[in-house]
Amino acid sequence: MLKTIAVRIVLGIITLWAVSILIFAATEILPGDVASAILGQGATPETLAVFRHELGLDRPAYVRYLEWFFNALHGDLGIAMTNKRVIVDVITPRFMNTLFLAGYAALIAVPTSVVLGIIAAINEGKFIDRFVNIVSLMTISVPEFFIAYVLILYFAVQFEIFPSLSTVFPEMGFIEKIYTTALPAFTLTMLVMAHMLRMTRTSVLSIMSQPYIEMAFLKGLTRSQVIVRHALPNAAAPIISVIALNLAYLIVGVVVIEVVFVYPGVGQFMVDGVTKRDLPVVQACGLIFAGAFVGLNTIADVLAIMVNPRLRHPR
Amino acid sequence: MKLFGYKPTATAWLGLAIITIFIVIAVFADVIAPYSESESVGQTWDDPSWDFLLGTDNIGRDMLSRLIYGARMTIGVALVTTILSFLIGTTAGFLAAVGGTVIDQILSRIVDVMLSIPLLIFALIILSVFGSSIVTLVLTLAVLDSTRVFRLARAVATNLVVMEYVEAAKLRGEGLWWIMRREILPNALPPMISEFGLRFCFNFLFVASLSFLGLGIQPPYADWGGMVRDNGKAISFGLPAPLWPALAIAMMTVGVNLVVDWILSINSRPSGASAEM
Amino acid sequence: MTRDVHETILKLTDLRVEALSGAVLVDNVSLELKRGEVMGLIGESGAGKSTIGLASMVYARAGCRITGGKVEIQGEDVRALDAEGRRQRRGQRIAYIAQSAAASFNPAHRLMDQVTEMPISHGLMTQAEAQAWALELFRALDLPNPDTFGDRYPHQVSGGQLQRAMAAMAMSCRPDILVLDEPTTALDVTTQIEVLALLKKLIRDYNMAALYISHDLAVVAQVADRVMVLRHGKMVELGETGQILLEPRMEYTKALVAERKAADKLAMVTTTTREKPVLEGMDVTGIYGTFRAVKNVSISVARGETVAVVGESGSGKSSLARLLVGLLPCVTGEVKLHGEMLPPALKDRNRDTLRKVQLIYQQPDVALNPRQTIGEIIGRPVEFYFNRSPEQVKARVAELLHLVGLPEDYAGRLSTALSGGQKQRICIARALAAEPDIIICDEPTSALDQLVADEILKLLKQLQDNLGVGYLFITHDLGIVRRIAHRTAVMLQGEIIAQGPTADIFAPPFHPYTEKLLSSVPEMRTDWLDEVLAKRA
Amino acid sequence: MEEYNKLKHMFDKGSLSRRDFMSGVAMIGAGMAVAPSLLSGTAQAATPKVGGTFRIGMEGGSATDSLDPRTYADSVMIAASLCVMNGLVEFDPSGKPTGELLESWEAKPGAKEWVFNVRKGVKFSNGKTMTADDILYSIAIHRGETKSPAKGILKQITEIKKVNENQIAVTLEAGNADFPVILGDYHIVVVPDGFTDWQKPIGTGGYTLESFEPGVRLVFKRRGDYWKAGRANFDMVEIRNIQDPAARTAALQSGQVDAINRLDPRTVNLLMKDKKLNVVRTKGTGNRFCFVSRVTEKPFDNKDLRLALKYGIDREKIIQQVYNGFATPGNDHTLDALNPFYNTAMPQRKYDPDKAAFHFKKAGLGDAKIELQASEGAWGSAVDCATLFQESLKKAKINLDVKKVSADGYWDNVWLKAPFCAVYWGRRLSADQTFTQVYGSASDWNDSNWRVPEFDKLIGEARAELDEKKRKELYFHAQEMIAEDGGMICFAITDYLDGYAKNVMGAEAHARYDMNDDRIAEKGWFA
Repeated sequence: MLKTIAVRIVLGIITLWAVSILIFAATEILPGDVASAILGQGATPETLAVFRHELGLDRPAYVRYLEWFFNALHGDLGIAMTNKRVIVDVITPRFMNTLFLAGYAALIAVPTSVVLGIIAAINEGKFIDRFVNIVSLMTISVPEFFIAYVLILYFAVQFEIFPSLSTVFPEMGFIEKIYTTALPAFTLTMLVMAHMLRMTRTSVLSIMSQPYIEMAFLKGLTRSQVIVRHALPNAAAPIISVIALNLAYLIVGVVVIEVVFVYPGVGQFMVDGVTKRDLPVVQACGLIFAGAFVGLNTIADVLAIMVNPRLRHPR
Repeated sequence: MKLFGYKPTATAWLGLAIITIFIVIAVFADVIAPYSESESVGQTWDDPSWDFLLGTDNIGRDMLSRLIYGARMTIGVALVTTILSFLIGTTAGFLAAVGGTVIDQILSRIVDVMLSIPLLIFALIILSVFGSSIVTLVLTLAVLDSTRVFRLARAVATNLVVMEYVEAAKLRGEGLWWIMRREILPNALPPMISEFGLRFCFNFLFVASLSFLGLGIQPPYADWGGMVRDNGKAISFGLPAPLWPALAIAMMTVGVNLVVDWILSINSRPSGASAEM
Repeated sequence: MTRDVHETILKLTDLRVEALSGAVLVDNVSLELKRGEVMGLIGESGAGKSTIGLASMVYARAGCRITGGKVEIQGEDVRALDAEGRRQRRGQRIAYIAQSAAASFNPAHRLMDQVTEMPISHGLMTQAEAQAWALELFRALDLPNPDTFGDRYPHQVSGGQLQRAMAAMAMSCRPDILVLDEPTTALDVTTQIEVLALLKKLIRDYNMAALYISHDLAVVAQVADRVMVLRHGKMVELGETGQILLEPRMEYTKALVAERKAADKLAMVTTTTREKPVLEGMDVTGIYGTFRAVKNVSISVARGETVAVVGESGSGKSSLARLLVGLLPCVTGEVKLHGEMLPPALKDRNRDTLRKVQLIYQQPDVALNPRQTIGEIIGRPVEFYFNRSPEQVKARVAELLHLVGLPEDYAGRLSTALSGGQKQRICIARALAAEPDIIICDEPTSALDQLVADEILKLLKQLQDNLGVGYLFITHDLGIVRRIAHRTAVMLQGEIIAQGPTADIFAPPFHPYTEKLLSSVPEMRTDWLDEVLAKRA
Repeated sequence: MEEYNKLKHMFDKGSLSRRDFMSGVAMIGAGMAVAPSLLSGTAQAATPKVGGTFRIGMEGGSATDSLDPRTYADSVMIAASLCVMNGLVEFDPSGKPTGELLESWEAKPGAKEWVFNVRKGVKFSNGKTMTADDILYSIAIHRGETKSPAKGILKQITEIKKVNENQIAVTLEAGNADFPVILGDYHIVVVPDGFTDWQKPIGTGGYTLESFEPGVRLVFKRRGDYWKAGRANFDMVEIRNIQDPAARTAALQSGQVDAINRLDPRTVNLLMKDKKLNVVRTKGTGNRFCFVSRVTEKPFDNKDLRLALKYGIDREKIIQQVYNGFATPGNDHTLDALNPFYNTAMPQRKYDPDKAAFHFKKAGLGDAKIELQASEGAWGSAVDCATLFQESLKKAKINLDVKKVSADGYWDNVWLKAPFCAVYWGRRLSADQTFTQVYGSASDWNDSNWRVPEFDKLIGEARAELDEKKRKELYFHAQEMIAEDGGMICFAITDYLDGYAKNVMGAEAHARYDMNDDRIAEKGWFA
């Protein structure tokens, strides 16, 4: 089993490396040039050249890639071209914020959707199953900002229960942060729940046709016992994988939520970087997102290997 | 009444009815719509009235008419994209499952890489390579979407390649393409159809969310996702404008999935769920 | 057999089970079981024997419904109880032992947890009590290292042990009635005999009643006091075991008995002069990872000849077949066709060599694409190898269907609509469509009912006589070997331990393993098991 | 999404100069004839009260912001810089330059040589007294080897030197009567001589910087010893970046901030109903929205087509539907009615489908499709405007194809390149600046590519002309030329719209910028 896990981790690292090349290449071909973007009106051929040299843009791409890559390995993501800040210093608190929000949402969404998925599976075909099914379908039918605006309208503007601005600051206490970010966390929860819920339900139900499930019924177990004790452990792998995918989405795909709730996460940082063509920023954000995605998927695969009794307990 | 030799359930009928109604609306939009798609006939976000049954939109166009015309664009684009994404994703997924470890690893890694690049950067790459047009829109959506389809197709096909009829075809000396097309595809259809339903609906919204790249539906044509987007702000003032297109999307989603659920129930053996009498 | 007269413990009256589609699966069957009594339920697949077994626990599989009749356990009408009441009876009063222990144990839990789950969740025992009782059962069932056996996961123990663990699980609540659904069918003959003996002892020791479901009369004969013969959900005959075996009254029973007895005799298949071998494997070795499945095996098949490869599961006989056709590349030795060496890997072989060696599988269900019509399935090799026009293909399909004894209009149907025997005929037709020299048959009859299997064997024989095709026949069933093989090879742990004309192999002096195999095949008499056990002891 | 539109302002060349457009790089002749109107401001108490934390939610900042004055591009950093630092010149509500750190000035005849008097007794937050050296340094960082956007407007300086601690002398390459206005450019703020630590700037402003998270917020604390009496009254000031208009509005409504900028005009009416809020409107000083065709490219080289398009746009309808009435119609040039040289004699061009059809027919293009490129990257509602334009052209039987293009890179890839696209221009305080930059043959930003020597000559004459009346005549004629022949359809000039909590005082309209010239933190107080 350890070997399988090791192979999976190595594959993850290779993927990340390939992604790093691609991100670097992609940012290289982005139309527009930071030099001319920053220099603007004052750009003359000479100043451009000076500036490019200052930024190292006059060296071959592969040299810059290698330098960037090895610096990134040491945790040095470079310096932002636009405001000359050390990217790691800027991005770390933002990434922590992103993780905080994603973790918050996941803590609500994952247990809720798994439990609801199981409840739907236990009551397959009954009213509650259909209800949960249709409601979850409807939540994925509306764009994220729509949910966000509705929550703001009712919970912030009309009833003033939660703040509409969810900006968190370092000096905030944990409880205050939880309170401040309640609305974006709820929004994200609603966004990812449907997928996980449906997957849980489907996976559990697909296990239900196995002979050992029939055996469990013949042992005189109740339906809930059968599902929780016998179906769920065997349905774990696909559920874990879909949870990982959604966690990755929570980390990577929340730019819109960040904008609407004015939450200082990495997404907004990257969008600003792209807008200004601040390549080191874009590359750093891209790398962090890709790292989060690959990392989560690798963890999911490793977990899936670990919950498989055949791999966990070899003969 | 039977359909494809099976009797639809009550919920399947509901789904079929919804889909049929929307398709009829899409086809006969010109006849049904009270106003034109693009003409501004009222004030911004008028309340529903006898003149404008669902009110007006952000620049005073009749919401109902936009919804009716929007059915055409939304369903059309989503359908084309989804079909394309399934062509790409399914082919690649099957190839990964059938073509051996090397091909599988290569394709799977490529998909992993594609999935791990943030959407914004990814979209920008496509944009800079292909430029911005409706073709690019469909292509972008299809490519992005196909990575998800790939995962499913590969998983399904991996279970099928071990079947002896596939082995028999290999023993006969059949080529990969034939095996994928004739042996795998027909048997992989049920889960793929189910996924098709979901992805079809996701693509409605996807069209709207890529709009900032100028990849959305071109004005003055209406699409539901874009309509939610354009009128989204009204919700902060408690105006119902964006609810209508959102509702249309939700209905279509639910309708398609009801039918998909039914198609699946035909094909799958019943789960142990109904085992206890 | 103990014939104590005790109270009636299980009584089924006019039991009726229907599929949701309306088909009648069990048609007014009644039976009565007394304590200490074992009743055998015999019949081919689709006879409704498993359905009766499950229905006696008031359980119907998905898609079925119990629509009529009474199920009484010690006089209590269980069907009249509510769902909770019925659930309470299951496991506690009446327990089930399934055919495939491997599939019926949950792979995610330790054996001990699964064995003790029932008494604990029914609130009959504390965990400690349940475990103590489980250990006792493990010992009683001769499981190795009973103290630690429960710590293992299902995939970590062998099939025979798993089947015994399943018996322990069924016994965990000390039920009054056991329903044994083909408990030894999935096992090798040599294992079957041990499990059979243990089950018999268990039923006797704990003085239970049992329904023993099997398709094999000889197996049932060893444990059952009475036998009920079923067909199409109806009872054909019910009688004492001895009477059924020796003087069956009904035609159907007679056919079953005759067919089973035929397997015991050696058919007089003899080779005339042996032709030059067509397919030869010389000193071949095949590996899966690090496991050497086939070790330095040499075997050859000529046209018109049937060579049987016999062995238990895991002996490497299927691997040998895969090796010869190229699905498993051989690491040593070579495979020759018509004296020419073949590339070891499948993808390097040319179309014509592929055509000359065809394969028939054990499970016709998964060997036929459920989404293709019969015409497409059979027609494809014709089209593929011989490049015929659609009309010619159509004609050839009709011809082939005729050859395997199926009506021509089957060409338009899907294989899912056919019975197991018909599907296997389609497989044969598909193999024949390639006009091969050799057909490798990998257990082609073991998934089929006896009478159907017999038909298939006859068909294969007849085709060989007419077309001169050679068979490499892989089987675990010695009866079949006796009946059709010109030559026989016995495999054990990847090696051929004995090879030669069938008559020589099945005549003394035996190789010790061959003798063990032979002696483990149940015979059609009630005292066979006791005799063999006595002899071995 | 709406939130993207401003983010996506890929102004490349223009991006850092966006405020330049609005401010007017050289505000020659900044005589504000019309006082900005106050829409719903209440009569405000005359004596400011000290105290409270003032929270402003603003659009116009990003995560890449810096306090280095050479990087300022948008509202947030302008407002932030004016909390910590002071400019050289301030403007009164009508837009006239008044003294700030340069207390007063004098020009020698010909306006080529200037002497500026430095304000005395002003202290930096580090205790140092501000002198002419500090001012020279603060100007010098925008000159020479620099990427400062102010570099261009300072090029006219041929010599700048210290006369004494409190006097500076400047020599220009040519006379410019409005040179003080140039020194009022928002990039030019004063720091101590030799200062470089832009993470923690030191200035003479009313507040000191407490914390700065780019794209998130800035926090300032009152110094207490501000040299401007009665200003900088809040204990703390917090500027928060809120890009999304709906989020901004919600934050104001739910009391999480006390002031916001750039209200969505469509929601203003609804906001005005809110008793807790106060909306400040500055009429007709905002952005000028245009569809610009390049007259050198087919088919726009045809003057009749250009006229057809100008008659075929329903300005009133767009203003009603898109801007909810909070805009004035444009007359196909970018000068607004507040400018003294605005051509009041030229009739406002109105929607006339018949005339449009007539000119279109005359253009002889058959039923050719005309493609207009628009994007949310141009401005938030550009696509909506284009759609309404398309609709109004239909009545004139002209087919317009609206192509929605990527917001990302719009100013790089579309503006100045596409034959017909959506563009907005900011306000120039002087007519000369407007005409030279937008329509002058020498301008890089002449986006209609309408380069007419006769027009250049006209503008040149006007610049040299000292007689107001004559000058007016020349400018009138220039406007007629542009409106008649030019490639630009300028259909609307918007209002600035700010939102305040009712208790915020000092929230007045200002001719230059919104948020009381981006100085609300300095000028306001809590009631």
